[in-house]
Amino acid sequence: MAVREAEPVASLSEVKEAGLDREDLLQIYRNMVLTRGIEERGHILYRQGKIPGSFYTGRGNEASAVGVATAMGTDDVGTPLHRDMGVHVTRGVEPWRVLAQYMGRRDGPTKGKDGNVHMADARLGLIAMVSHLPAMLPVAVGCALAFRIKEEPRVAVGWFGEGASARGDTHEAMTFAGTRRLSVVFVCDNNQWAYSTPTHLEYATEHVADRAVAYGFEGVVVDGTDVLAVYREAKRAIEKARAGGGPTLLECQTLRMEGHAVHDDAFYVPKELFEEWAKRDPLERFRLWLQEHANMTTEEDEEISAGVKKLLNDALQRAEESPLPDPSELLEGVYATPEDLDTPHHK
Amino acid sequence: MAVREAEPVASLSEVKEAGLDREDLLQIYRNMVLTRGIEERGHILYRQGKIPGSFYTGRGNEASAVGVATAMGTDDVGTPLHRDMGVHVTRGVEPWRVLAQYMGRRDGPTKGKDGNVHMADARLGLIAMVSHLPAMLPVAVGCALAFRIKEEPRVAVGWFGEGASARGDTHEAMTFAGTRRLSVVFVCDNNQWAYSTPTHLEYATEHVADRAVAYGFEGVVVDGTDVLAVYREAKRAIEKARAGGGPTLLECQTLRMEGHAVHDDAFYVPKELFEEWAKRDPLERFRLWLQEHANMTTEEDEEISAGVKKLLNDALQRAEESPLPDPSELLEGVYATPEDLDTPHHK
Amino acid sequence: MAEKTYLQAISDGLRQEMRRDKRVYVIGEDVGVYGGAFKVTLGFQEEFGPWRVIDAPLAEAAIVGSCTGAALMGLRPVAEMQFADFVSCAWDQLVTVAAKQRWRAGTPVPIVVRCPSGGGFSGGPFHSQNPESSFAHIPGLKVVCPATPEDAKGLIVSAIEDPNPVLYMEHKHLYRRIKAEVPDERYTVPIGKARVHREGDDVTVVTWGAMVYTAEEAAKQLDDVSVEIIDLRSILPWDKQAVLESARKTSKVLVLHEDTRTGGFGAEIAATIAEEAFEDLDAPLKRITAPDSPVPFSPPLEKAYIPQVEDVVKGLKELAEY
Amino acid sequence: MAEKTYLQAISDGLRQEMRRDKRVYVIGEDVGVYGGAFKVTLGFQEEFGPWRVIDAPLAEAAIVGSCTGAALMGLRPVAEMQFADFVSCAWDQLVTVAAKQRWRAGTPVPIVVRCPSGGGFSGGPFHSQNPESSFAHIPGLKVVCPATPEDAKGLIVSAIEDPNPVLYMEHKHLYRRIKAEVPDERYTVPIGKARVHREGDDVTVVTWGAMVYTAEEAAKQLDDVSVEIIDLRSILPWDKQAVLESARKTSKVLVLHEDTRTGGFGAEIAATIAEEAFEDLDAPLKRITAPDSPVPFSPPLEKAYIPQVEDVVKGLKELAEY
Ligand SMILES: Cc1ncc(C[n+]2csc(CCOP(=O)(O)OP(=O)(O)O)c2C)c(N)n1
Ligand SMILES: Cc1ncc(C[n+]2csc(CCOP(=O)(O)OP(=O)(O)O)c2C)c(N)n1
Ligand SMILES: [Mg+2]
Ligand SMILES: [Mg+2]
Repeated sequence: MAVREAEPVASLSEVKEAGLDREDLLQIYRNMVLTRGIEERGHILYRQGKIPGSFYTGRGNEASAVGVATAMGTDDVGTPLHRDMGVHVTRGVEPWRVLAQYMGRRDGPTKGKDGNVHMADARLGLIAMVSHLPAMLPVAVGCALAFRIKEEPRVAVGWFGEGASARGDTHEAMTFAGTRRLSVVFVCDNNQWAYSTPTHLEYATEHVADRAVAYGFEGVVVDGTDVLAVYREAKRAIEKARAGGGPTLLECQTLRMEGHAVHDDAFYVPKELFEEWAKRDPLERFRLWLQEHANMTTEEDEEISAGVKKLLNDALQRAEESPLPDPSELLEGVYATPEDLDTPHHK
Repeated sequence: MAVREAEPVASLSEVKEAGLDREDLLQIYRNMVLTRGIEERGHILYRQGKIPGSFYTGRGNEASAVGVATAMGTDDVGTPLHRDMGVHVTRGVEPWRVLAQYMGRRDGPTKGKDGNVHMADARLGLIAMVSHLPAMLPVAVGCALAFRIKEEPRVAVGWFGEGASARGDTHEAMTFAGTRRLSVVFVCDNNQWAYSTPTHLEYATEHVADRAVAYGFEGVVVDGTDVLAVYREAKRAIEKARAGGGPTLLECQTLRMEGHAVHDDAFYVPKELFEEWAKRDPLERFRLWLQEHANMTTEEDEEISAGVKKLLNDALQRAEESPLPDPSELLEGVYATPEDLDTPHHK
Repeated sequence: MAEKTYLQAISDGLRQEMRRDKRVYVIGEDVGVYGGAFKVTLGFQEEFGPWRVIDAPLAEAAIVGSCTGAALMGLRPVAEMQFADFVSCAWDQLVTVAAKQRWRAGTPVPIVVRCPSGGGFSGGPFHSQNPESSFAHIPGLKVVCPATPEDAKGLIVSAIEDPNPVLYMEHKHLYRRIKAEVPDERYTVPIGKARVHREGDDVTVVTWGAMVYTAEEAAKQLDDVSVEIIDLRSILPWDKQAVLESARKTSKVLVLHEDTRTGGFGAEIAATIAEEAFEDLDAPLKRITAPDSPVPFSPPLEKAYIPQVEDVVKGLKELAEY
Repeated sequence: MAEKTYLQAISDGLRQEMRRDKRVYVIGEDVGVYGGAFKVTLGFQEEFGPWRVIDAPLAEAAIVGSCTGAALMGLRPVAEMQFADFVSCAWDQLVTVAAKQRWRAGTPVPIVVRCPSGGGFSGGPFHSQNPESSFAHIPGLKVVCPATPEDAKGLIVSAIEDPNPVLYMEHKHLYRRIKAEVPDERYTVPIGKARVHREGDDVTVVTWGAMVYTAEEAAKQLDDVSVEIIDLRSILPWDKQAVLESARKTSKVLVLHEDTRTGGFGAEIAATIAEEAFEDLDAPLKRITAPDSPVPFSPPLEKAYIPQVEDVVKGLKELAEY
């Protein structure tokens, strides 16, 4: 089973086949705009000294993150990473809570205990990442195992970077998922760099997806700047998994359009590479596509941008109103209590 | 690059091409007989209550272990495992020291600190295994890295079981070796069971060697009961590595002919499988081959057996004369001293 | 009520919970057809099927990490490490993911990791370790170490019920050697509560696991010293109250454990007593532990490694005479 | 002699050793072109080439495990963990393979694992940890924790020279904040020897790493209490002698560390004093440490987590007045 290199999406009819109507398309676009907007606000907040510690974004990965998340079903779950704000946005995170998280405020999903996008709203089917990459992959596989045990038609999506593909957890997760044909989709955010390390020092194949054969499932490579192609491939993989067809390794090819984090000017990335990929900016691409294939008007576009802007202005205000946590909250929740299990899914 | 399934060795001329003369062949045979002999003595000692703890052997794996070790150069190094007594034997371990090790005596290579085949003579280019599988693979890769740094034309051989192929260390070791094209050969002792676990629960490909493509190198599958085929393939892989051609994953197919360890009657292995593989006993196969292709006489055969028997009788006596360690030795060597580094290769 | 070995008690407790609660499943290497390396889950796969008694690949990070995921999805996984020693391969999943998830993200991770631990049968450096102290330093984890069949059953039930990741250290040397009456019905033993194994007035021994019996033997050999033995049962959290009370009563405390000395959990106990019951002490704290080396294979070395009854007798006498 | 930051001192020591000894090489994520996440190896790859300054894949077990292999082949590897926290992914390679190889098999494993550790800049739970206590419980390993630029250089040299696996904990919060005169020539600082950071008579503070400065600040604020500060520098082995001597002199000891309390290495120190200097103590042992939780991100929480000067002042006063 060789890897399949996915074709770009060409026409609206193809999109309709994939189950998206025009409203969905505009929603996808809005989610991408919002994703970038949140991270741009983060940048400003960081420069204003309002974000402690470091700050990471996923610029260039918006299509990939939003595309996959759009393909997920409501009851599906996922373990998105530090480039995947688009997943949180698509699943419905409240932007003000993200900004509060960035700033270490009490109303961030981790209540100031963790920072950056180390957060998730469990009610949206998301699990908060740890820094250690890709430690969440075995966790995603465990979700799929639970679905198998409970015989639920649900799918887990586990994200990892091409750098993290080198770590043992990637292998153990894929081995277990492959032998048991669990309903998990492994999404590789291949943004060509792991901090300053280029791909050929992380893996010796052409694609990360070439490794899928080693685990007995299919590998697919898709242009991660083409949100509809990502959506289509993610949908196929997710529905295949749901139907009992086992895992897929879906590799989304992008370029990390900024440094590893705010402090990093990415001097080691060739300028030309940035220039080349800037032409494939996922938002621009999709905007043009919508204009061309779905008759998105300038008014619609502006309305979306304005809506996002207002949402973020309000979000920022609300986030800044959120207090810093009180020192007394430090020791809250180190241990769970039986009441913590008093949720529908723990019954 | 698909896996290559190695052909059996047919003729003496083919063997000569591979660089073995008749004397070498008889030496290989003797090493296999000695390997089995040591482990059979171990069994007896165990039943006599002279071996504390548990006891593991590699019955069925003699050809694989001896074949690979014979292909190694004097300056090459390796990290053999619990089925690979043949490697120690071929590299020249003194049998009485192995029996002393089994019995926890002071003259075992670990001086009673560790048991079973958790031992190695560093002067023979071998590194003592730990129980944790396959933790020695990254270590073997590190040896090859050292050879690269020092620009020495040496090769490291790292063994692992098909069960241990599921663990992260396998992946990290192969990833690193593949990206840097290090001179390491990964030998998979695929004996079809990991304790009671069958192969399809450990990996989802047909062969373990199918995974080599995922690391950018070649995978080869060989009949592990055919010592000459193992030798030929190991030699190719080792010389390829030495010549700068990078790693190979060599999978030796055998059946673990006993339980996981003495306490295990292997009830979970189908009787027919044992019967089928008993017909391919590596010693018997090679004995017949030698009779047919190399005119080994009954006298020669008997002389080898008698020589091994005498060697083992003497070894046993010497091992039993070795004292148990003194409690005062417990804390010796927890930390190395500068003098420990006073060896030729640490200069 | 029936007499059960320590091993049967674990097995019974686990089976009962699996019958009672469909969310409970076990996963580990060879736990299915083989029934586990020590046969704790013998017959489980026949009864509960292959998706509740899961033969895992040889991959401890996948085993423990998948438990975390399944727990987040509402199940109650019980992982078996084939030997406690191999939990080192799941260290990161336990300390990085499982331990911190509730505190950071609000989502509890109710998993149990069973760790057959301890030495005494020439298992050597990789089949004899007592890794409890390493984990007892990690906030967010719980660590229990039952010594009796009754506690073995009650604590496996409590561990499963507990909404946190619990390391359940089952001492291999007690498996078939220790037998006692065990209630048939379901019951729990509270995590974090010590048990007075033997009452006494002159010296307190604080210990857990197989060392409870070593302490008992030693106490029996001393006619003129009245020894109180506290079996901690849990070391994270541990029952500070019970220990301090006993320390205040006897004024002399010996901390005994099978793990190595430096940085072993005994240090925490001794330090706490020296902080909180300082004025009540009539003698220096004393620790008897394994020395700072790996666990040796050969019997004379192993005997020198694991604290013996004589060592404890000597320590108790020294304290009594101080 | 020139004024150097703590970070420069590490960098200088490492560079000097690499110039002196061709067997020394460094390996880690982004140590080459990028010069390491903290720029400790900036310019190294230009000087020593890509096979002595190796950009590793994101694979800590491969990094540390390969160091063990290379060390066995006669090299002197220095691995960099990008943050100390990620050493959890190499835990098994360190405790199972590297730590036990000399004792079991007679073959020394001279490797150094550099671990940028510690908090104080909102790194959150995975970029701020102090994992030294976990490793200090493992026989066969050594653990050093320099506090000054001079020791940072001397200890990196000693760590490389040492024939054992050494974890070198470099505190990130000292990197650029702490400057001092550092000798230009090569020198070593003995592993296992403490340093008296400040002499005093009334209370002893035993500490290491960034907490040395917290203790110093606190001592300065107390005119009427004469505080002796022992900077351990190494915690495995640790300088029991120096600590016991100081304890005997002052009779009152405060143990201070940035790692969490329960099972932290402070327990070992306090327990040892309670065992061996019991009769010399005029007050209970006291520990000031981080509380038992992960390291928080948000500034007010992190401030509550990391021991502050005020906390130490209060502790010292309590001891002085006892
Ligand atoms: C186990 C582990 N080691 C090191 C790091 C430090 N680190 C953070 S991100 C990063 C690069 C990750 O690369 P990749 O997986 O490609 O993800 P990307 O950041 O490019 O999206 C590294 C080395 C980490 N997070 N986890
Ligand atoms: C990390 C780890 N987990 C569990 C074990 C326990 N164990 C010892 S041998 C074995 C099976 C190994 O199977 P395989 O790798 O196929 O080697 P074989 O014994 O069949 O040669 C297991 C699970 C171990 N040694 N290491
Ligand atoms: Mg990347
Ligand atoms: Mg096997």
